[in-house]
Amino acid sequence: MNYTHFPVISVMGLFLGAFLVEVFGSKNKYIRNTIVLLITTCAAGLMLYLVKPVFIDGQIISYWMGNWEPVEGYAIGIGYEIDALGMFFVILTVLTIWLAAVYSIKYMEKDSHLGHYYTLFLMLSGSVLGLVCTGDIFNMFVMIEIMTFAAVALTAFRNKKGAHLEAAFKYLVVGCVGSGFTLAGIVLLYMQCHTLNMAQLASILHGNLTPVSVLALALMFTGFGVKSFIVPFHAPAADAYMSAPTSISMVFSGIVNKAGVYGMIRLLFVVFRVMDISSVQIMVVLFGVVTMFIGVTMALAQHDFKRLLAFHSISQIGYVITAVGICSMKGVVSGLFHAANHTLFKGLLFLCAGAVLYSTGTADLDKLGGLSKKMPKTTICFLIGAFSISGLPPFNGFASKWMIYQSLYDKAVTTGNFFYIFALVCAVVVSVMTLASFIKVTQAVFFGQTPAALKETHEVPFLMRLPMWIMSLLCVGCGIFYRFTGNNLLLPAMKSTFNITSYIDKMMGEGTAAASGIENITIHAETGFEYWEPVIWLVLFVTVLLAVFIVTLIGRRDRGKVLSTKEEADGKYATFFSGEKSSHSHVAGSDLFWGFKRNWKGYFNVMQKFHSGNVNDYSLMAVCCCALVIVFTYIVLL
Amino acid sequence: MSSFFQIIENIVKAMIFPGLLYATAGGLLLAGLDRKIIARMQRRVGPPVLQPTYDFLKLCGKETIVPHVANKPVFLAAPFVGYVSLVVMMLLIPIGGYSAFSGKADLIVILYLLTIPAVAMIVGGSASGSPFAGIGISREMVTMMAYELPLIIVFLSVAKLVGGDSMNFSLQDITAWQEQNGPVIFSLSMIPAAIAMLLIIPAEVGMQPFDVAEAETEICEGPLVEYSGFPLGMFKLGTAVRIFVMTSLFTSLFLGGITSGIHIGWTVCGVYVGDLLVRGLIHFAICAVITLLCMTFIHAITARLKIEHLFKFYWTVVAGLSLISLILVWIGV
Amino acid sequence: MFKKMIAAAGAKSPWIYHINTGSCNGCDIELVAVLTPRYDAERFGFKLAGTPRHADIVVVSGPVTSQSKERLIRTLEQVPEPKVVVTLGSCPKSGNVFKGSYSIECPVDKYTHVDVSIAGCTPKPEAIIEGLYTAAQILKEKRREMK
Amino acid sequence: MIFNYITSVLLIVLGLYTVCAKRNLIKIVLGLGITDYGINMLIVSIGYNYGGTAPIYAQDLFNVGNSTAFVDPVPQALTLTSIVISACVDAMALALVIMVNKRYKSIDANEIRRLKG
Amino acid sequence: MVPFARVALSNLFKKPSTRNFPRENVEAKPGYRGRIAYYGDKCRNCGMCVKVCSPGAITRTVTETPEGKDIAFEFDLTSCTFCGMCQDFCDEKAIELTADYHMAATDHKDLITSGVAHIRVPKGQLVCGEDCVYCTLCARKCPEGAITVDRTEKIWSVDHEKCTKCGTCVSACPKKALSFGE
Repeated sequence: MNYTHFPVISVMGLFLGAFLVEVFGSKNKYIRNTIVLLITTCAAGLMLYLVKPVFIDGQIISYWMGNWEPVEGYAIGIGYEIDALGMFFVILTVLTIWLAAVYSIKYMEKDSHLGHYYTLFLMLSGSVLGLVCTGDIFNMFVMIEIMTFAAVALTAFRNKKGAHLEAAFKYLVVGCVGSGFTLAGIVLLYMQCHTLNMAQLASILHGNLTPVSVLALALMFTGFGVKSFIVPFHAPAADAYMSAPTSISMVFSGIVNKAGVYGMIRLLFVVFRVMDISSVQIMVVLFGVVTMFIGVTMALAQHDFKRLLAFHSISQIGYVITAVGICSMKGVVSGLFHAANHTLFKGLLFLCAGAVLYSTGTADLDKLGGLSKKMPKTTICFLIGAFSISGLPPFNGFASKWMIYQSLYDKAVTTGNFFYIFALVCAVVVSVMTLASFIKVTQAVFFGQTPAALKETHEVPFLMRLPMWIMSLLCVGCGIFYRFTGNNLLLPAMKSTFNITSYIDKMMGEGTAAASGIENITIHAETGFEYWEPVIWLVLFVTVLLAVFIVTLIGRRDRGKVLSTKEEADGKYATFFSGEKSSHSHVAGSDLFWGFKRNWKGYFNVMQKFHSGNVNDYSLMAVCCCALVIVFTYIVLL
Repeated sequence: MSSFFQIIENIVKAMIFPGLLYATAGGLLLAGLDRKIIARMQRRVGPPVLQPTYDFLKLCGKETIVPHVANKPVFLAAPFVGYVSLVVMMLLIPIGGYSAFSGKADLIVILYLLTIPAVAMIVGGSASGSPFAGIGISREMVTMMAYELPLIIVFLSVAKLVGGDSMNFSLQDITAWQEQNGPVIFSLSMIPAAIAMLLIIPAEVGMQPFDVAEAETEICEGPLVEYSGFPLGMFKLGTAVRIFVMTSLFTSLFLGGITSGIHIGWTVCGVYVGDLLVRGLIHFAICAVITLLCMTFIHAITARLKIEHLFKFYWTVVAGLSLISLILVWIGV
Repeated sequence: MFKKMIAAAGAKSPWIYHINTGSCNGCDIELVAVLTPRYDAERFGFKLAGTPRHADIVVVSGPVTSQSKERLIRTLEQVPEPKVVVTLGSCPKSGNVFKGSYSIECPVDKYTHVDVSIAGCTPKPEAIIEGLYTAAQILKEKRREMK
Repeated sequence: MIFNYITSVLLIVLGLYTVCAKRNLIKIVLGLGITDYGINMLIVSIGYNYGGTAPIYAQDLFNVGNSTAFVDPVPQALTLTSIVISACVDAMALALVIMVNKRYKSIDANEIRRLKG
Repeated sequence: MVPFARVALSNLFKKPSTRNFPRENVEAKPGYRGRIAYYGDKCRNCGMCVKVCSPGAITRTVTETPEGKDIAFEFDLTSCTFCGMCQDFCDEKAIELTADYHMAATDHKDLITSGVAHIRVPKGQLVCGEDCVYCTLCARKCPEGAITVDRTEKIWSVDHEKCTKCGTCVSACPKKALSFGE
């Protein structure tokens, strides 16, 4: 079975699907749903078929568009190339797309113009899949552009509210400024190396960094930074996540910012290979730490459910960037693992937000409350998501955050640089703040008292709960069997980020890598998973729980009875109001962490000014950051 | 056959020695001691040392009322999760030279395992749906945010000191290191870290000056306001075991190798019981009591802080102390 | 199996919840005085509880003013079952000097069965300890025949 | 050749200035357009070989023999795509500006600040 | 430097200042107004204590007996405010607030002090002798206000319906001029 064609088939299939849905699907609901589900399932099937050859056999799938093989060592055509790193992101993309498609069938039922919605959705998923599979820089740029357009159009999909349009406009402007930088970078690279194929670029650029290619590096780094919403460019992202329909904001936080991260990894590790210079590492880690911190502190001050989740995905991307920036073997493994975990638990949280929005109609933390009695299954999924994002041990968030800390303190010790200790401490504190903001959401939305308006909310239909269940099972599974995912998925991905000789030889024919002087680093199989045994901890937990349960069963007759009531009651079953009649007083989201906000008044005021909501400020920030990166890379690399 | 014995030994370890009974008994004793010493410091007789045990048994006998606003399954399950995770943590901390499940957890895992009981209480309180609990939860979270920063810095400094050039976070190696060159607290640069840790434990456990989350007077026991009967008993038991876990963690981190010289040869079915008894139990009991004295001393002479003062206190004074020792260790004093 | 132990423990750690239904605070400060080093009720396990849910002994002081009547009834309902009601001073039982006033609705017996009543317009701390101690014994009896 | 690069950099900088400084939304969209034109200018001027003709493969031209007969065709292909993309950007941005104007009754960037903080 | 630090540590080694109440019996200070003791024989049923008791804790029930009246006094300690007014106003010292403070009881009856005063009601009517100096003391002392005395015209008269023969005037007269004629 010749599987080299599969990547192109699935990407083009998605675009074809978009076209078909536009043509046939706008009238009839059933045709539209079947087309969407069929296309996304086929794309998923085709790409998952490739998992075995890429990960287990270690093959690299390369495919030349129109069979334009390279001529005397010069790549002419556009090449698709998927190595272990690319495949890792492909799995994330395909999984998120399929789940979003299943979710949005029921979630978007009440909206109109669903034909356009699904067209844009399939365009978005096709472009991200294309971006991750391609081996050609300009093709990656075109896919980024399609992704940005689809994302902007989807953000403005519900154009009744002005805020959505404003968010879409800001996202478009900052996005296009970013992709302008990327395009300029690509062009300068072309001027330098007269080729667009990443493998060949890597072999040419190895060792001889001229001022032009350093400028290209800086511009492209900023371009991909804009796409992955790290700090100076994160404000429009928060608005975009909030305004887009939730199934789309799940795709945003799942794969759109991951595409930016993938681009950055491909750029820094494979094409330019500048990551072994310590000051570049410090720059990337600095970006990561600042993104982490600002993302989480802003999330603590939010009143809207989806905006809070948006700021959290920004801060989790900060984690991934920090981990990848460390550029040690364990660092890249933990970074990729955290990217995967982030897609899982952030997708789950957005789905729960969508479920809450679907059944209650509002996402404002101050108007919600006590939904756990009306929507028990969503609450369970939400709790699993919240616990895994805040890094509680049995869940997957902890496994990757713990590996990030390990790599951070290894780096701190090997380089003897105190900055990494600061990054480690900052990472731990940000993790606690993440827990704090999710406790705030749990109390504000799910537990606490139900306001009168939400008395008759009921559970969301099964088709919306299915993706939630799948994701929560994956969250728990990745957490407990993280060695399995570690050895099978992450190690090959990490090997292919460091050893790119096979990547280059596959595309450009044997020996080109050796000719250009790129040699492999020996990757010893230490995975650093040895200290934490989740399975043993879980077995212990269950045995002790059983023991306690048995003891309570023995003493059952002597213990006091458990009394509870279903209907509204005053007196014995009412909450204690120091004697008063228990009226509705729900400690909503905004009143929590009063003490914390008072302490940090100075910081939060600066943050208010920093997120001014003005398009000019955002683009000014993007341009200044690009200038700073250019100056920094010139000082460092030349 | 050996795997059968292995299972038996594991069950004994989980249920008897460092597990359920040991942790619960030790916790209740330490909690009783704490109340007794505070009374003595106020020149009053104070309750019998077994008072927490009586409290727990009395609470078992009481009726459990689940308010109609509460989410019943979460409300009733939260105390068990908190208590059991603390007992499991007790298994992972090496006592003397002997650790029940050796090498299965290092400091960062312990740091995160400590959050589970706190989150269990928070989710339990939030599930009870009372406004007092809501405020109690936010205070508990701010306290957690406050003491997490100095706690990680203390762990880093201990790991750096023990690891020498490379950082070693494994509790096993820390105890081994202390076997050779004496307890960590004797090396000069670690004294600020020890003081910082002693200030962190009361906040972690919720003892007087820092129990802003469960302030009986202001917000009626914070998250525990709606609990009664057996679940409340489990929470109180959890707090008691937590005191024991934190003091034994402090002992294993800072007061390690005091009794390293003594070897008593009694062996019962292959386990060096003599060694275990001296180096493990007695050594830990003494150190736990000493640590408890310091905390009770702070408890007896201070009044409860407001939440923002607590946050400022931890992020300036305690974090500063631990930073000093980290820098000293980093320079290699 | 644990029945006797739990019942015995019931008497050893009675937690007090104090309801002030309009008293002149004479009895209130006296009740707190009981916990001071001089009298130290904590020797017997007495402890002031923050909420009625944690309480075993409910100490009522003050003539039940009409404002606090409804709150008294609701709080008494919220105390879990083996509970004992103790009246402190003469006000709860008879309204003391406020008898006949338009705004008090004592005695407390109208609303709940009073187990122990400690007389004295501000009873002496020792008397309060004695009263609470008998209340604790009653608690044990109640626990024993509960079920 | 140096003038091409200077003009393209100037165009880019001018475009970015309008995007960052001008408060009128339509001017911002125009600024985006100008940056794209600058970049297109950069792309085209890269592919220029001195003395080369249009890269159309005709039998008689080939046997002239000097290898630099053609101008580099690849940047021109890139420019085409880039022009298409910038056209799409402008179209969508203007559509959004019209919708924003309908909702906010103004196109001043300072008024359109509902999402902040 | 840290407040109470030294005090707390030194307290550890001092004997706790708690009075071990149940074992060592604690005596109330002299003059402590505790449980009320009522001596029926001294009481003359003048009714001053009932009038003076602000919470109205004292109740009397009168039962006629052949040679006079039996008055059963009930002091309801649960409504008494222990002000001691009844003790002060009782000329006969029939009421005494003892130093017994153990007043915690489960049933109400333990907190009620009761006693009976046997009053022999003299048969005859109140008569004023000659050596009356019209000092109007008896008029003022009489709880019922039955006696009217006019100093200027030197007239002394008594209203026999109001007179309850309590005997307060007899003991109050400095000249011992009043008596119950047979």
